[in-house]
Amino acid sequence: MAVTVRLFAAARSAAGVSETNVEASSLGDILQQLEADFPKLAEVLPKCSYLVNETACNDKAALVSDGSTLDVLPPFAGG
Amino acid sequence: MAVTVRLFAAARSAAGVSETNVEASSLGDILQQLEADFPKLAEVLPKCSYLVNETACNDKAALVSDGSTLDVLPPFAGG
Amino acid sequence: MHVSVTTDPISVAQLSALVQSQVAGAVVTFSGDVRDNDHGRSVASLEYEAHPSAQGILENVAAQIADKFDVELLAVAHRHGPIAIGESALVACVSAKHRGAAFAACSELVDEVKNQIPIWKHQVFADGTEEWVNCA
Amino acid sequence: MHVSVTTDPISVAQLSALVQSQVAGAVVTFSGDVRDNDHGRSVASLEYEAHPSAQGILENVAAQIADKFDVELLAVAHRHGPIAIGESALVACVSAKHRGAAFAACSELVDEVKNQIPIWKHQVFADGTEEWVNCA
Repeated sequence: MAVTVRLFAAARSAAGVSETNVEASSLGDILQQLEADFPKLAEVLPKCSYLVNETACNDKAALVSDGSTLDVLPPFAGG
Repeated sequence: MAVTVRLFAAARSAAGVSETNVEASSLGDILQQLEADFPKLAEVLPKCSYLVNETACNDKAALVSDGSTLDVLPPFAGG
Repeated sequence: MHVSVTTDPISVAQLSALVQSQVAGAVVTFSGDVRDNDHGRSVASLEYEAHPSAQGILENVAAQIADKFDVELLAVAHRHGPIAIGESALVACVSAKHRGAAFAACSELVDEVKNQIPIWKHQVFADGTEEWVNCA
Repeated sequence: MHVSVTTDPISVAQLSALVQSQVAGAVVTFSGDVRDNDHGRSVASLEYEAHPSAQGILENVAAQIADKFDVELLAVAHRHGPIAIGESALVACVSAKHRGAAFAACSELVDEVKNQIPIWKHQVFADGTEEWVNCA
């Protein structure tokens, strides 16, 4: 399953890219693959929340369909 | 004891004057005299607070010295 | 700390400029504006009357609030005399490092001004009747 | 109800004009301004980053507050991109018939924006170090 991953703020800074592609089928698998590709993400990902196709999804076992977009959102700091 | 009485807001409206003089020795006596001089004050005075020479005084038995100024303050409505 | 009881127009724009501070991250303002209605009745005009002690009492209230809360700067003004519908009668502005203190201080400042300031409000209604507020 | 997530400058003056109402007796405003210090460290510059969903989420938050409290009008704006020290990052303005509702609604609006809006803050300190706030 090909998933487009969009990285924001501290996650983008840690990875050094704002977008990447991952082959994996569950949210947990995607995150493992991201850490393998970008080791500095290991510090940030445990603090993040996730959107799959613009809907909140924080269950690591959730399956992600082919062609989906995953947004990696570090802790908010608005205001 | 001659006391200068200053009437504000609803008390002035009820009395029709902003200042008057009263001969009396206690706060209670002054208020009785005011009601006698200005019958319409009877409705307002029970709601008022008082300053004697710019200091709060709401004890009817308090003696008021000659030459004092009594301010009659209806309920506040600032803001 | 800016405190005034005045017959001049007052505004949030004017007072909030007096509480700007580069260390303060939060500014909360309140404006109490003259309404065209009160308890369902249409208000035609309105006038506030201030006792001569009002300025001093407003200064005391402002100092109490500045002591109680962790605020940077504080400004408060109460207008008296005739005030047109829609204009401000009371403006309070507070800056603080953190928003919690700014909201709490501004809210309590307004409450205490309303409780303590010797100012009276006279309303004339559209039907020609009138009242001294809180004294009907 | 005015809601915006924008890179343009935002101000209380601009947003409070949008909540004026002759029936509303109380206007409460909040401005969250960029500070020159954070936890005792001197801040040199600062930038906010917004997720594309930020506008929609801010609209939802504003609608929740408008439903919950007895308010007349509400305006809220969050700026992103680089913001100079002293400028506003978040402005919220609420008008209501009564001050209690205006203070409560404005305060809770700001709290909920801070909790819910997907916006991030990047600070560069005077010593050249930098951080993503809440993610250090």
